[in-house]
Amino acid sequence: MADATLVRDFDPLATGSAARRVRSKALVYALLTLFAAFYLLPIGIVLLNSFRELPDIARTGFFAVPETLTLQPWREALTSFCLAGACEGIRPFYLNSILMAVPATIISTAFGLLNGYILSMWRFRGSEWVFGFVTLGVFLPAQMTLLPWAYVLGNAGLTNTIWGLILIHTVQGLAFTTLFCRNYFVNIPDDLIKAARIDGAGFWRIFRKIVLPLSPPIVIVTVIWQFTGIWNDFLYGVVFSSGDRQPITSALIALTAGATSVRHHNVEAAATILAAIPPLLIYLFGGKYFVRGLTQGAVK
Amino acid sequence: MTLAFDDRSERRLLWRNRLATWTPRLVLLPTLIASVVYVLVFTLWTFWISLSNSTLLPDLSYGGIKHYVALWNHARWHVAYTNLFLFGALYVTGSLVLGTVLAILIDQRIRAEALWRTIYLYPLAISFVVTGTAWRWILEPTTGIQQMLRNLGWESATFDWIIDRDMAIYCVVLAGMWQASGFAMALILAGLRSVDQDLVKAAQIDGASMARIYRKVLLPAIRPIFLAVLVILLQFAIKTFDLVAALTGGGPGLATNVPAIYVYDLMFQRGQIGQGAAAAIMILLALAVVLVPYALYTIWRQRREAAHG
Amino acid sequence: EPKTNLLHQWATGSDAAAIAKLGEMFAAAGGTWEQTSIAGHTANTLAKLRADVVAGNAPPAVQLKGPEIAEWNATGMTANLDEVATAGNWESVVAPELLPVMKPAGSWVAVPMNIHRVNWMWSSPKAMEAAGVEAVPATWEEFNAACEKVVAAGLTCVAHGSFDWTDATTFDSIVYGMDIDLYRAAFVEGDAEAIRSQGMIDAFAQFRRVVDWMDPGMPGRPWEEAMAMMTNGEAAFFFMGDWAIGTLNAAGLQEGTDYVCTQAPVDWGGNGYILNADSVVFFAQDDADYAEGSTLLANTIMSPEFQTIFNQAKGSIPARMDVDMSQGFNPCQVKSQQDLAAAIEAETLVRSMAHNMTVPQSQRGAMMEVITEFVNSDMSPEDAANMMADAVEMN
Amino acid sequence: MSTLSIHDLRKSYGALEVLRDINLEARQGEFIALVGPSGCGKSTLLGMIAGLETVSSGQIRIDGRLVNDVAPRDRDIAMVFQSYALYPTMTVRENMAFGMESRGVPRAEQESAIRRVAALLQIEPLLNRKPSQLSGGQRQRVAMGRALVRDPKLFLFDEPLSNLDAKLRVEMRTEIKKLHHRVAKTTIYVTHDQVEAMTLASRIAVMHRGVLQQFDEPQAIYERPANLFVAGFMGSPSMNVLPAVVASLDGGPAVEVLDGLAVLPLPPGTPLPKAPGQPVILGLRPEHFVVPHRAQPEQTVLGRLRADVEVVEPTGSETMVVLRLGSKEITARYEPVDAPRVGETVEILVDMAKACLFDPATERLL
Amino acid sequence: MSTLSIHDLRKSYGALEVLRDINLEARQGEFIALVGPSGCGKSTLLGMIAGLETVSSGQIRIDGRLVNDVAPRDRDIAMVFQSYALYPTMTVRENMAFGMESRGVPRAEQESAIRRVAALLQIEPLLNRKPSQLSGGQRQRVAMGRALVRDPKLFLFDEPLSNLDAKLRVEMRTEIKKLHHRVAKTTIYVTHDQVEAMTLASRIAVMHRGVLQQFDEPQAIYERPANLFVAGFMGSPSMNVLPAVVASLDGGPAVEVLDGLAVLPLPPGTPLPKAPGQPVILGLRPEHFVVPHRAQPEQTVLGRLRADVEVVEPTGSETMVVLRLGSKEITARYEPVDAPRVGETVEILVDMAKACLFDPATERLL
Ligand SMILES: Nc1ncnc2c1ncn2[C@@H]1O[C@H](COP(=O)(O)OP(=O)(O)OP(=O)(O)O)[C@@H](O)[C@H]1O
Ligand SMILES: Nc1ncnc2c1ncn2[C@@H]1O[C@H](COP(=O)(O)OP(=O)(O)OP(=O)(O)O)[C@@H](O)[C@H]1O
Ligand SMILES: [Mg+2]
Ligand SMILES: [Mg+2]
Repeated sequence: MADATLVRDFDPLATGSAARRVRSKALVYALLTLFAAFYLLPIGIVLLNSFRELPDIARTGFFAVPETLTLQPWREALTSFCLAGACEGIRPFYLNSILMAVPATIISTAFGLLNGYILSMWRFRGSEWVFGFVTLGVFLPAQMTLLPWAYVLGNAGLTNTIWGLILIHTVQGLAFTTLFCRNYFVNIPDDLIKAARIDGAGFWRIFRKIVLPLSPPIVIVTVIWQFTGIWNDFLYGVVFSSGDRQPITSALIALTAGATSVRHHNVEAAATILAAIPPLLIYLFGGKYFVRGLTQGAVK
Repeated sequence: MTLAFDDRSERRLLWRNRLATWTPRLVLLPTLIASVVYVLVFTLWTFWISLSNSTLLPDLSYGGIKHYVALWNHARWHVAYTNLFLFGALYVTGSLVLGTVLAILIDQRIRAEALWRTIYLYPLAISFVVTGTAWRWILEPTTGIQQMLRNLGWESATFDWIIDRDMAIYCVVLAGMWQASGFAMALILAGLRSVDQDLVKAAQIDGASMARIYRKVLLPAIRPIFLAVLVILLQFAIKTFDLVAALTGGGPGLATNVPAIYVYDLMFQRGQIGQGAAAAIMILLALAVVLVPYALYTIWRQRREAAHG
Repeated sequence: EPKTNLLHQWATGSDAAAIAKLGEMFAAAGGTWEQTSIAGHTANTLAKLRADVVAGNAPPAVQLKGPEIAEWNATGMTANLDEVATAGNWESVVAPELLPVMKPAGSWVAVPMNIHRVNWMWSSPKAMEAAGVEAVPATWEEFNAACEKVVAAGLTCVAHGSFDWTDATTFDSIVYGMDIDLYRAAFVEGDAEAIRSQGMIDAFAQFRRVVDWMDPGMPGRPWEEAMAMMTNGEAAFFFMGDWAIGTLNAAGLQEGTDYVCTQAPVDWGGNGYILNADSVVFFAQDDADYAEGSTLLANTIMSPEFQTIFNQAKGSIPARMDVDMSQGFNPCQVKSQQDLAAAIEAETLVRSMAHNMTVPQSQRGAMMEVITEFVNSDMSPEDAANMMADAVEMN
Repeated sequence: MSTLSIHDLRKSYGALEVLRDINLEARQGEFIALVGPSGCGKSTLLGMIAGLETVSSGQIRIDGRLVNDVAPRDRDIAMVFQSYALYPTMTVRENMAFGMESRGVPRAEQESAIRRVAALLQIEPLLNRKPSQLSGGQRQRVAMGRALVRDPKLFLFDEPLSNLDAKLRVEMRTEIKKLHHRVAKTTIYVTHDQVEAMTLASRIAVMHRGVLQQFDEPQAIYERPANLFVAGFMGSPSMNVLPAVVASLDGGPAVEVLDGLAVLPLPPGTPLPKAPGQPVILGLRPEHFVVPHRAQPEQTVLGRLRADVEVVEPTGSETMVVLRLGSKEITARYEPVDAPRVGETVEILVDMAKACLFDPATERLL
Repeated sequence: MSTLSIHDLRKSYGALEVLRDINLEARQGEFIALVGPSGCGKSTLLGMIAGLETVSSGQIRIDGRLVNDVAPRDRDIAMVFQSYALYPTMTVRENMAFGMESRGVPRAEQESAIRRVAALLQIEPLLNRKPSQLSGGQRQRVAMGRALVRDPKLFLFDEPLSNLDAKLRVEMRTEIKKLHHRVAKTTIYVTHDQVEAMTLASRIAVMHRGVLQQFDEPQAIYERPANLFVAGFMGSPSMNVLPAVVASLDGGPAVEVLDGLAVLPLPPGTPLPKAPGQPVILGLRPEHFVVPHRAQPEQTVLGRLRADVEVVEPTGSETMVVLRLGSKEITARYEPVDAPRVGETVEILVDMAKACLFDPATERLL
C-alpha cells in the first residue's frame, strides 16, 4: 500500500520566485514553532518541576528558573512515595497496569481482527447490522456502565481481580477494534480473497496466510489506541480493583483531586511523568504508523 | 440422469461447504453476545433504574418518572446540560479549527515532519489524570502564566479565567483542544494527502492563492473526514469526565459541571442512583441527537455513491 | 486467623503513612492486613463500595462517616459490634456526640478514629500586627472591624481556596457562630423553614462580607497555598479544620509566633465546637476469618496507642476522651481537647454539616451547591437562603 | 463432451437483475472470450462459473457435473484476475505454491510443478521476489503462472491485460495466444477490449446489459454482427451506420442514403431485405471504403460517394479519415500514401458486398 | 516567434537526474506531443513548463519571456490533467468559473466565456452537475472546458485520455483534433500512447530516460526513426528488428539476414551504409511485408522470405501474423482474406524501399 500519509510529491509553495518561496516557508516554520510551544508547555512544566526542590517551588511558583536541580523527586517517586496505601513509590502499580493493559490489548485486538475480517470479507445477511450494533459500544459513557459491570463481575466471580479489568477493557475495546479493523479490511481487494478461495484456502487459512500478513498497520493502530486507552483509564481501575492491585493511573488520581495532606509537587511531577512513559513511548515509536493506519482504518 | 460423481464424496463436499458458511458466524458469536450484553442489556438496565425507586443501592421496583422530574428541577443539572452544549460546540469547533490549521501547516512539505506531528499528537497519549495537574499549574493565576508574566515585570498582566465562573469553561475548552486537536490534525492531514494533488496544481494554474485553494478546493473535498472527526470529537465531548474533574472539579461553584460528572456524583457520592441513571439516559439522548443524523447521512451517502458508481 | 481489608481514601502522603501504621499494628496483633485506598473524590470510594456491594462482595471495613453510617446500617448489611463494644467499654470513653453516629439504630456498627474540630480560625500574628489588630476577634462584629483594618493595610483579610467543601467549612462556622439554634435546625435537622428564616439570610449576608474579603485568586486554589498566605503574613485569617496542623507541623511552623489558633468567632460568647469524625464501618462477613478480623480491627482502632499515633499525624484528637495528650501533640490539639470537654459541658457541641456529619448526602450536596455558588457569584443572601431551602425540600 | 455448459442462467442482486437467460457452451480446449461494455455482467458470470457468486437460477456444469452448489476449491478451475490478486506478502514462489499447499500436494510435486511453469513463462529469475518488486507485465505473468501450476480443467481470466499499458498489452496478448496453443486448456476470457477478443478467441460471446447478444466465431461476429449493438461494439473505429431506404439501381437491389444524396447498389441476387421505400440502417466498416485507384478486381459491387475531409488521423501504418457526408460523419481507412488533406473533397468507393443492413425497429441484422 | 521555447533544460531531484539537455520549441498554434514510456520524465517536463516544478538549470520562455521564476498563475497557461482534477465539490459551472474568479474577472464576462465554451464542447446540459455525476467522457470534456474558458497562450495536456476506455479514447481523440483545428492554440500534449501522438500532433517529441530522442513530424518519426528506441516505441505492433550483414545482390547493395538465410536488396543507388561484411540492424514494420499477389507496381525493391506461421491474430479489419524466421519471430500485417493458418509455410515479400538500417553499436539510424 502506498505510503500516502507520509510523503507528498508536490509542493505548492515551491513555485514562483525564490524570494516568495523563502518567505512562505519561514512563515510556516514560525507558526509551527509557536504551536509546538503550546503543545509542549504542560509536559515541559511538569518535567521542569520534577527536578526542583520543594521549597524552591513554594517560593517562586511553577514557572521559574530552578535554583538547584535534584534527582531526589524521581528517586522518591520510584521507591518511597506513599501512594494508595503503600510507600513503595509507583513501581508496584506499574506492574498492575502492565498485567492489565497487555492482555486486554492483545485479546481485544485479536477479536477485533477476526471480527473485522468477517464483517468485511465474509458478509452474510445482517452482518451490517451486527457491525453497527457492535460499534454502538463506542458511545456508552463509562459512569453509566459501572453498576451493571459490578453485577457481571460479581456473578462471574471476578470482582477485584485483574481478570475482571481485562474483561471490561476487552469488551469495551471490541467496539473500537472491530470498527478500525473492519474499515481497514474493506480496503483489501476482494479479488485477493476470491483468488485464495479458488486456491482452496478456507476461512482460517485465508485469515492466517493472507489477511494477517497484511494487517500490521491496523494492528499498530488498535494496539496503540487500546493500550493508551486502557493504561490511562482510572475509573474502572478505581472501582474494580483493590489496594495494591490498582493500576497506576487509578493510584495517581490522588494527584488531581484535592487531598487533605501535604503536597509534594516535585515528586508528583516525577510520578506523573513516569506514569505517562509507556503510552508516550508507544506514540513516539508508533506515531507515524498510527497516523497512517488510522487514516486507512478509521475514516471511511 | 445419474450423478457423474459418487454420492458419498459429493455429500462430504456439501457438508464441508455448509460448515464453511457457518464458521464466520460462529466466530463472531462471542463478540455479538458481549455487545448485546454491553450495549443493550446495560442500557436497558440503566433505563429501568432511572424509572425505579433506587436510591442508595439499585432497587428494581417501578417508581415512575420522578427521577426525571427531579433531574430537570435541579439547577445544577441545567448548568451541566447547558455546559455540555457550550463546551461541546466550542471544543469540537476549536479542535477542528486548530487541527485544520496544524494539518495545513504540516502539509507544506516541511522538514522533520514526523517530529512536528508527534509534538502535536502526543497529548492524545496522556490521561488528564496525569496532565490535569500541569494544566492547573499553568492556568492558576498565582502559579501559572499570570504569575510568570508578573514576575517578568508586566505587573498588570491578568489571566485568571480558571477562577472566573464565566470564563472557567473556556479553560476546560482550551485544555480539551490541547488534547484533541492533534487527533483532528492527524486525520485531516491524511485527508489532505489523499486528495488528488493534481487539484492543487489545477487551482494554482487557475490563479488561486494558497488560502483560496484550501478554502475552496481542498477542505471542501475532505468534508467526509471533517464529519467523521466531528462525530468522534462530539462523543468525546459528551463523555468528558476526567478533563473537568482534574482541571476544575466542576468549579468555580458549579460553573464547569458537565453531565458525566453529574451522573457520577449523583450515582456514587450522593447515593441517588435513580436520578444518576436518569441523567445517564439524558446523555445517551444527547448522543442520539448527534449520531442518528450522522448514521442517516452515512447511509444516504453510501446509497448515493452506489447509485453513481 | 483474622483478616481484614480496609477500604479508605487516605491514599497519599502523611495520611497514607498513618494508615500504614494501623496496618502494622493490626499485623502485630496477629492479623493479615490488606487495604484498598482510593484517592481523590469521595465519590470514588463510594463508587467502589457500591460496586462491591452490588457484586455481592461487601468489603469488611470501610471508612465512612456521619449519616452514611446510618444509611448503610439501614440496608442491613453492616456488622454488629456490640459485643466488642461492651468488652471495651466504649460507651463511656467515646465522646457522647459520636454515639448516635456510631450506633445509628442502637447497635454499634462503626468505630471512630478521631475527632476533628472544624471551626478553627487561624490567624497570622505578623499580618495582625501590620494592620494594627491587637487581639484575635472573638465575635463576627469584631471580625468585621478587624478586616476593615487589615484591608486598609493593603493585606488580604481572609485567605481561602474555594472548593465546595472549603466554602461550606467557612459557612458552617459563620452560621454556628451567629446562631447555634439555627445551625441545629437548619444543618442538623435539615429543616427547610429554618433555612428560609431571617437568621439564615443574615448568616449569608455575613458570609458575603467574608467572601468579599477573600482575594480574587481563591477559586480552585489548594488550601495549603491559602494557608501559606496566612503563615507568611500576606493574609490575616484563615478558616480551616485542624487537619491543617499536619501541614503546619511539617513546615516547621510554631503556634504563637507563626500562627495562632482560636475558635472561629461566635456571637453568643460561649465555647463552641463543630465536630467532625472519621470512622470505620464494618460490614457483615460470611468468612469467619474476616469476621474475626473485624473484631480485631475495631479493637486496634479503638486502642489508645493507635488513637495517639494516628491523631498526632492527622492533627485531630483521639475519639476516646481518655487518651493522655500531654506528649507529642500540638498546642492547638491540646486546646481542642479542652474545648471539646467544655462544649460538651455547655451543650454547645454540634456536628459538622460541611463534613458530612449531619444530613444525608443528598441534602448536604444540595446545600453545598448553593454555598459554593454563593461564593462564586453575586447571588443575594435572600436568594441563597431560598435556593437552599428549595433544594433541601426537593431532596 | 463440453467442458463447460451453462443453461438458462440468471443472476439477480435483490431486485436488480444483472444476468438473464445465459446459455453458453465451451468445448474441450476452446478459448471463449466474454466481451461487452463495463457493467454488462461479465465478471458476475465468471464469478458464478468459479463458484464465487451464488446462482439465482439455471445450471452450470463443468465436465458434465452440476456445480451450482460446489465450493470454488472443488470445481477444478483456475482464475486470473484483472488486479492479478497476487498475495502481496508472499514471494512469487509462495504465491504459486499456495494453492497446492492448501490442497496438501506433496512438497516435491509442488516444486516440480513450479519449476515447469516458471520455465514455461520464463519467470524463474523472479521466483524469490515479492509482487511489489515486479513490473506490471511480470505480475501478469506470475498471475498466469499461479493459475497454470494447478493444471485445472478450466481457466478463467477476468480482464487480465487491462492494467497494462498499450504496448505491453499487445505483447502479452500474443503470449497468451501462444500459451493457449501450447497447453490447450478450455479457457473463458473476459475482456472489454474487442481487439483482444477478436485476436484470442475461438468463439466470442458478446454481452450487453446482462443479455448474451451473439455467440459465434470472431470473423462471423465481425462480418455479420447480429445487431446494431454488436456492430458498434466490435471493431475500432466503430462501424459507420447510416440511415437508408430500400431502393433499386439499374434494376438491381440498392439502398438510398442521406435523403437521396447517393444510391448504393447491393450485391445482385440479394433478396430485397424489405419492401422498397422502407427504412433500413446501413452499416459500413472503415475498411469497406476504397480509394478509386486501389479497387481490386474481386470488388465488384461498388458504390460511389463524394465527401469533404474533416479530420485526418495518421497512425503510421494507416490513416483514418473522417469524412462529412451531409449531416453525417463517417470514418474511412486509408493507406498513408493515399491520405487526403483536411478540407479537400474526395471521391470514394464503397465495397457494398461487405455492407450490413439492420432493421431500424428491432436493430437486428436483416 | 515561438510560443514556447525550452533551452538546455535540466531537472534533478536530489541526486536523481530526471531530465537532461532538453531543447524544444513550439511555434504559434502548433500541436506538440511529448511521448515516451512511463517514468521518462514527460510529466516533469510539463510541470516545469507550467511552473509547478522548479527548474534545476536551463531556460523556459513563453512568448519570449523567461518564466523560470514566474508563478504558475502568471504564465498564461491552461492545463488538463490525466485525472481531470475537477474540483469535486463544485458544479461544472463553478469549476469553469473558478480560475476567472480567482483572477477577478467580472461576472458578466465569466458568464459569457462559460456559455461560449459550453456551447463549443456541447456541455451546456451538464453545467449544474457535480463531477461525480458525470461519465468519464463528460469529465474529460469539462476538464477541457475549464482550460478553454481561460483563453491562455499555451495549452498543456497530461495524458488526458488515458483514463478512458478504448472506445471512448478513440472518439475523444478525434474531438481534440477537431477542437485544435478550431481554436488553433499552441498545445503541448503528453501521452504514452504513440497512436495518440501520431494522430494528433504536428510534431512529436519522443523521450526516453529524461533525454529527448527525436523531435520531428509524425510521418518522419514513423518512417525514419532516429534510433532503435524510437523505432521500437512508435508503431504497434513494433517494428521488427533483425540482425543483418551488409552484402550485395545482383551487383546492387543488399543485406544478408539470419546467418545468410536470405539476402534482401536495398534500393539501388543507396550508398552502402557500411563496408560489406559489417553488421547492421534491419528494421521492418509489419506493413512492409507484402503477400506476393498483392505487390503494387510502385513497390520495386522487394526481398523474398519463407517463414512458418506461428500465431494468427485477426482483429477484424486486418490480421497480424507472427512468422518464424529461423530463431527470430517477425510480425507481418495481412488483409484478413489473405491470412494464412497456423503451421503453414508461407512466402512473403519485403518492401525494402521502406526498410530502416541501424548501427548495432550506437543504435542510431544509418
Ligand atoms: N454485489 C453486488 N450487488 C449489487 N449489484 C452488483 C453487485 N456486483 C455487481 N453488481 C452489478 O452487476 C452489474 C454487472 O457487474 P459486473 O461486475 O459483472 O460487470 P462487468 O461486466 O464485469 O463490468 P467491468 O467491465 O466494469 O468489470 C453491474 O451493473 C453492477 O453494478
Ligand atoms: N518528487 C519527486 N521526487 C523524486 N523523483 C521524482 C519525483 N517526481 C518524479 N520523480 C521521478 O522522475 C521521473 C519522471 O517522472 P514523470 O512523472 O515525469 O514521468 P512520466 O513520464 O510522466 O511517467 P508516466 O507516463 O508514468 O506519467 C520518474 O522516474 C519519477 O520516479
Ligand atoms: Mg468486471
Ligand atoms: Mg506522467
